[in-house]
Amino acid sequence: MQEITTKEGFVPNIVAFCCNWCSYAGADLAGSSRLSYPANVKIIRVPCSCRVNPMFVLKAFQRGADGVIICGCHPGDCHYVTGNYYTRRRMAMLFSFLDYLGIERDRTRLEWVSAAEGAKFSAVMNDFVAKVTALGENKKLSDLRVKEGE
Amino acid sequence: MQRIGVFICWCGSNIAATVDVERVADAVKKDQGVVYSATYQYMCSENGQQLIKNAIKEHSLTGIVVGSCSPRMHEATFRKTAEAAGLNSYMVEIANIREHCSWIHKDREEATEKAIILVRTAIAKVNLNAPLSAGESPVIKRALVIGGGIAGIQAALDIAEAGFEVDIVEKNATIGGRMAQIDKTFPTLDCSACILTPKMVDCAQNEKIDILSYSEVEEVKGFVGNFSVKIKRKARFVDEKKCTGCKLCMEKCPSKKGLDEFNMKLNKRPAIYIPFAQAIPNVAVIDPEQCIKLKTGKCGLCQKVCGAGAIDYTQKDEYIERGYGAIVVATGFKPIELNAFNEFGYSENQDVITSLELERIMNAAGPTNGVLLRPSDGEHPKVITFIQCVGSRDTSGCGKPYCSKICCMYTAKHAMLIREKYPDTEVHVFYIDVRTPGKNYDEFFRRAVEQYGVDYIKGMVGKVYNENGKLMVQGSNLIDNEQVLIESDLVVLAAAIEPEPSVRKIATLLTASIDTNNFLTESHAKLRPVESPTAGVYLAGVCQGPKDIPETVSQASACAAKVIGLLVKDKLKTNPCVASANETMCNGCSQCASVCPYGAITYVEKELRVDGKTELRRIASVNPAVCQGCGACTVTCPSGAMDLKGFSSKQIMSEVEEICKR
Amino acid sequence: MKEVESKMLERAKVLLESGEVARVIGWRKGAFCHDPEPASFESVDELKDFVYDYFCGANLSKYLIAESKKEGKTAVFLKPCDTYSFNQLVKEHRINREKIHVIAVECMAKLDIGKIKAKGLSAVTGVEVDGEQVKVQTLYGEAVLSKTEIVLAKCATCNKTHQVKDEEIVLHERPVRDVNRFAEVEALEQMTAEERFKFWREQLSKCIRCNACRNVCPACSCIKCVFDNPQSGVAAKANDDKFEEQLFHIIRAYHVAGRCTDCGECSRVCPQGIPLHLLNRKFIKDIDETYGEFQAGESAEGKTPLTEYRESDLEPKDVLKEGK
Amino acid sequence: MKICYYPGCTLKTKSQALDQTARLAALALGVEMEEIENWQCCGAVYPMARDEIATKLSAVRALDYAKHNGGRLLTLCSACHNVIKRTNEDMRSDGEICSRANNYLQLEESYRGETEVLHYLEMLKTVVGFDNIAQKVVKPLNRKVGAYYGCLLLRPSGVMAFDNPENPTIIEDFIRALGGTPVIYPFRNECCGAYVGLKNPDLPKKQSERILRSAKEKGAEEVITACPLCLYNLNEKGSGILPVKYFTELLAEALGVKS
Amino acid sequence: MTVKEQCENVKRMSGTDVRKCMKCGKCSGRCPAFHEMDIKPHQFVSLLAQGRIEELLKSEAIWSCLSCMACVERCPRAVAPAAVIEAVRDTVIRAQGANGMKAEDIPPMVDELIPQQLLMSAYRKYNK
Repeated sequence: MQEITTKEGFVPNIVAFCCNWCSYAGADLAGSSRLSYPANVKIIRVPCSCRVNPMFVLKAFQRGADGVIICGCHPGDCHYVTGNYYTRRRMAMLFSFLDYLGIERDRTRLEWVSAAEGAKFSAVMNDFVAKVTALGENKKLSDLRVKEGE
Repeated sequence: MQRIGVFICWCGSNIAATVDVERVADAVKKDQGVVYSATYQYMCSENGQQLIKNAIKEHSLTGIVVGSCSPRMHEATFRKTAEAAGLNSYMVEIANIREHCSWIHKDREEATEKAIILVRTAIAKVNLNAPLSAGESPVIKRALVIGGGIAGIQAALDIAEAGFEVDIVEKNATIGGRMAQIDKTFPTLDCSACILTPKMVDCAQNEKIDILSYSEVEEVKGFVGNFSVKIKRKARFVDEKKCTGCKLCMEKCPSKKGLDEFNMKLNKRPAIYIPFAQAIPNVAVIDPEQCIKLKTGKCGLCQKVCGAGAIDYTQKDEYIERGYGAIVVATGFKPIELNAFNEFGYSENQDVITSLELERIMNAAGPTNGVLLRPSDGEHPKVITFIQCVGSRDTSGCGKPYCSKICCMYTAKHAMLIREKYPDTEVHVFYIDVRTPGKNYDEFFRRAVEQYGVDYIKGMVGKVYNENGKLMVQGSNLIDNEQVLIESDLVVLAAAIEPEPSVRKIATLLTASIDTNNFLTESHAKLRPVESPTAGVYLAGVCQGPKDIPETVSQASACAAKVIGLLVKDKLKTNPCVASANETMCNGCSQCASVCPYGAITYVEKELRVDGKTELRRIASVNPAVCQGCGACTVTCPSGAMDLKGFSSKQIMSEVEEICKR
Repeated sequence: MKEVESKMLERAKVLLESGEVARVIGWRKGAFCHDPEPASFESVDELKDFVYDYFCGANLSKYLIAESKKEGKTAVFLKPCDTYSFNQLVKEHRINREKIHVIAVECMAKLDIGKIKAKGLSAVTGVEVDGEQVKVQTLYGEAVLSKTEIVLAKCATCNKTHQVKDEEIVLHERPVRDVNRFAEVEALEQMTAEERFKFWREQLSKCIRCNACRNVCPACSCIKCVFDNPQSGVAAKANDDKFEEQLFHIIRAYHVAGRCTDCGECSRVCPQGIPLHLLNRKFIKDIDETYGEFQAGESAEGKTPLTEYRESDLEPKDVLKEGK
Repeated sequence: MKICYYPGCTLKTKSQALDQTARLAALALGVEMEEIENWQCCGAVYPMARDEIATKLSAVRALDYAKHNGGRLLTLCSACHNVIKRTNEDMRSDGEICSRANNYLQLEESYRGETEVLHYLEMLKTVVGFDNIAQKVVKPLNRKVGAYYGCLLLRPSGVMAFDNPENPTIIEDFIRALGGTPVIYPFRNECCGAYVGLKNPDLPKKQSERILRSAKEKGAEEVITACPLCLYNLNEKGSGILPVKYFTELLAEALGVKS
Repeated sequence: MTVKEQCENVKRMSGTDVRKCMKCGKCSGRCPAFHEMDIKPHQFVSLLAQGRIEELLKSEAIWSCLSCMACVERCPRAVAPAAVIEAVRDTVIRAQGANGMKAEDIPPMVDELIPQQLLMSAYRKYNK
């Protein structure tokens, strides 16, 4: 596991959406291979990465998640043939938009993790947690309407 | 209000050693809807399941959460348990506290805290679960086998044996596949044709089996139990029913420039031909690229000599559509192209050949009638060098990263057969490793060395070049730490094998997963090795991964067993976790249909009563038997009318909220 | 403009009198010279209040969702920009094209009363436009303003042309503007993340959640909006501090991404003056740059950028450009 | 048409024949080779060690000059081509080398491998076209010529992308265009022994003889190369088995521009 | 520098991952300078992987490698033995006074036809 530099002991809360066929299985493989990653990553199982509505991502941030990562099958390997291609476009546009609003880009991530890539799953999560930890707590999305000073 | 039971599994020490299971069970006791919580050593055991069943009955549970291993492991188990206790199986949610928790975290406190959150997340979801019932769909009691090699033949025979009808779709003019091209088989050295052709004949004679040769799958619609497949029957310009296989046309055909594909293009064949003597169906086919009549309109000799009147130059491709309950993919393999391996001089030197070409040269029905003669000058080669792993285990980008698995054994076979038939021939084999797992395999290889004196050289060849009419093979001998130069007459390359390229199209049509090497992916590498992740699609032979004949036949029979198990059912339960549109919210905008990979969404005009008024509206309608439940439509839907059962937006939102609660 | 207006009125009369159409959708005089409002005229008599002038900025296409459900045919006057929304709605099966008679009308850019007032003028009684010059009459006298400075934001960068027409009333050719409609978006992109956040926090904090943007938006035409639907998980009606409220504009922008025609109505109607079009234009710009130029509403057929894909599409990490 | 040209040291001294015939022939074909300003020796060998930066800078300077002067850099000597092309690839794909090199050079605008490095033969093939050359031939070669590629043009093929590294065809096509008959022989892409001759004179001798023997056995009357070092080794160490020339000499000859 | 550090340094300089080697020997099967080498190309990869850098630093083969890239071109595992050899040679010549060739050695070897390129190459390859 990577060393994580914490900001005054800050531990981020990470929501990971994993598709049932590849990435969830990849996470299982990380488990059965005992490849550790931080406990603050919590996985929500979805049938396909294309089930992930941008509203879920926004909801997570609003409720205090510090980072949201979506994992799906590699392009071309989607169990539902095309699902991850849609995910790729949707998330590309969403992430760029959030960046435009001033939300740190390292809080969002899309990764392709196959069922065989337990090691990659673990590496990706370690890296993601490290990056989000470095950013500190997510405050922006939950107080976008609050005026400065209030 | 749900009445939820929570069951935390210890999984022996797998979970309990890292997660304080009692604390988890205790922590969620007062959560919304929870009326019962317990732990047990092995929840999946008979006793564990009994504990769940009893609790469901005693506490009138309406939903359960099992904190255990991955749902990919035991979700089905616990669903059955719930069902047995009278609870709808979709009222079960699994919190994965093993693979996603106890196995990856060392700190007990941290792991326990996480386990509590994971269990709470599942509780939050189950609070919103609704009983789902699987629909039923009928099963068409007919199977399709794509590919007529040994894998397809074996699967078809086994399925037909059980009394079901089977169609074999074969893209070539005859069934038989690669095995028909092989001379002898390892490790027994029996004649390949002698064991294969009787099976081919069985197929032809079995009234349950319909061989659609010279045909290709064009379109696949439907789903498990209910596939509708469009098959292209390519024009062979010979009436299959009339042709008697007399071969008179072959003798008279004036165009003899076509390359004989069956003999690996080592010799020529006429434009009208039967691929080989034992072809099934034993019917001629015209190669439109070579046929003078089809190209210029002149000739027509074959039609004149055909006593049966079978020749029909006007034949066009035809399409048939048939329904199937199950599909077996057995599309096989081909050796890779060797363009990227010019260091072995394959393209410049006629006497550098592939193993499959040698197979034809060694075969009595081959271009040299089974006499080992080299292609360039028809002389007996006195020194033969084999090079193994040509393009296999290659991660440089030129070849394939995997081991082709069969080359070590067939090279040993070739070396042995040559030494047996021509004892004055010197045989060298360059190898990186000799891999011979399998019954009697290593013994076979050792026989080549010990009994037949084949010279095995540990090392790889760096260059093959022609000098003064000899093939100079320059390579390493790693055992002696030398660079050796072997003056050879014939060089045989064990070219890597790759899935037959048409498999990509088939995979797309079937929506079956394919890996980066174009091998079809099995549903589970260990426990479901013959099933594709797409329900109703099964995999046999090399299309799924490199394998030899015995393994292929085993897999084909396993496929057949799976197919039979499916076809004996009259109805299938369908996945109830499908999309459905809320009629009052649907705009009818068609965006959902545009992302559905299955064409499951259609639109209907429907009269709706909203706010006391009747309105005619255009509304999305999902066919639950066709929908596979990916959810692409749910995100595309701007109004949120489209939702996915079992993974509803509200359920996922509640999971998000629970995780974020900290 | 008067000339155009009288021709429009003439056609409306003929269409109604002949019974060719059951109603005409256009603009009706308001209480002041600068607040004409969309209206449906069902008789020649009602046409007495018909108006078409420099304040008729409203996009009429969204009204056609309801109108095309009614008995008989509906005639509508559409400015160039309105026709894109019209097409998009036809594509989404919200408007029954066969029941609409589209009269394409010229538009030489519309004026923003807010900008005129911001110039210190009040009690405006009329305007006269002469090329680049606008004479503004007020109760207190007359002033001359530069047209560029007082046109609606959506008109300042508009080069749209009629995409649909059954007939047209176009008397003057509109000059092509050499402007970059993404200039404001680019300026924001050039800022640091913190500056952008500050900008948007200030802007979005002004929102009073009046729903005007949603109600006017032709792409936002759901029968039931997710914000009104408790099942969606984001519902909220009132102005509150919950997520549902705060992310209203983000979700709205995402929902119309790939479908927004850049008609600019959202910014036009916002009583708080939030530059909402800059949200939508960011999506348009990203889509153009990442997946190729796409103008929603140019065609009434085909997929939108977010309902199609290419195998070679960029990964999200490669779409995010190096900012500051 | 003008193209920036990097001649390299050897072509300015011992191998003037290569340089001059190339310029003459190019002019006849409508290409003006414009020597870049203040070029420095490329170093003759590509330094493979990833921490070698200083030795790559002269190549980067030349590349950067070409970037601002037409975007293409023409090379003739195989060694220069190899060094410059591989360095260019480093600048394009190796972030670390790129940023370190740019730190040294302090250019107005960072150089990131934008220039296209074009060998004279590639120029003949893609810019002029072998068909056009064939039309301009006044004195067809009418003899059997063996192309000697050596290593520098072809390898590593992933970066050089010059031709099929084991079965190249470009010089054969070139010979055909000049009215000669190309002779394919297996040692045309084997190393001549290179600079090792200074340490171990036997190796270039062994290699050169082997190469020329191979060419002769397959019927070549003459061997051509693009590399001054190869030419030297083959001619001086190859025991005179076959005459060896620069490919540009044959080009000039066939075009009738030989001085 | 410790042996381990030296190994890591050579690995880093070479930019090649020696663990990818599957020990097929194709590099040595192809090498034109094989017979001139005391340590063969495949052994460079193998010894480096084992951490036996001292043997490599003493090898004479580093002066015989032609950098002709034949081994690199044909490696089925995308390992670059030539880059390992060069990294070892660089390590040797960067050490004080360990140049492979002294200025005074050169003149006697030079004949009048010798191209600059040869001298330059040899200078670069053998000297700091």
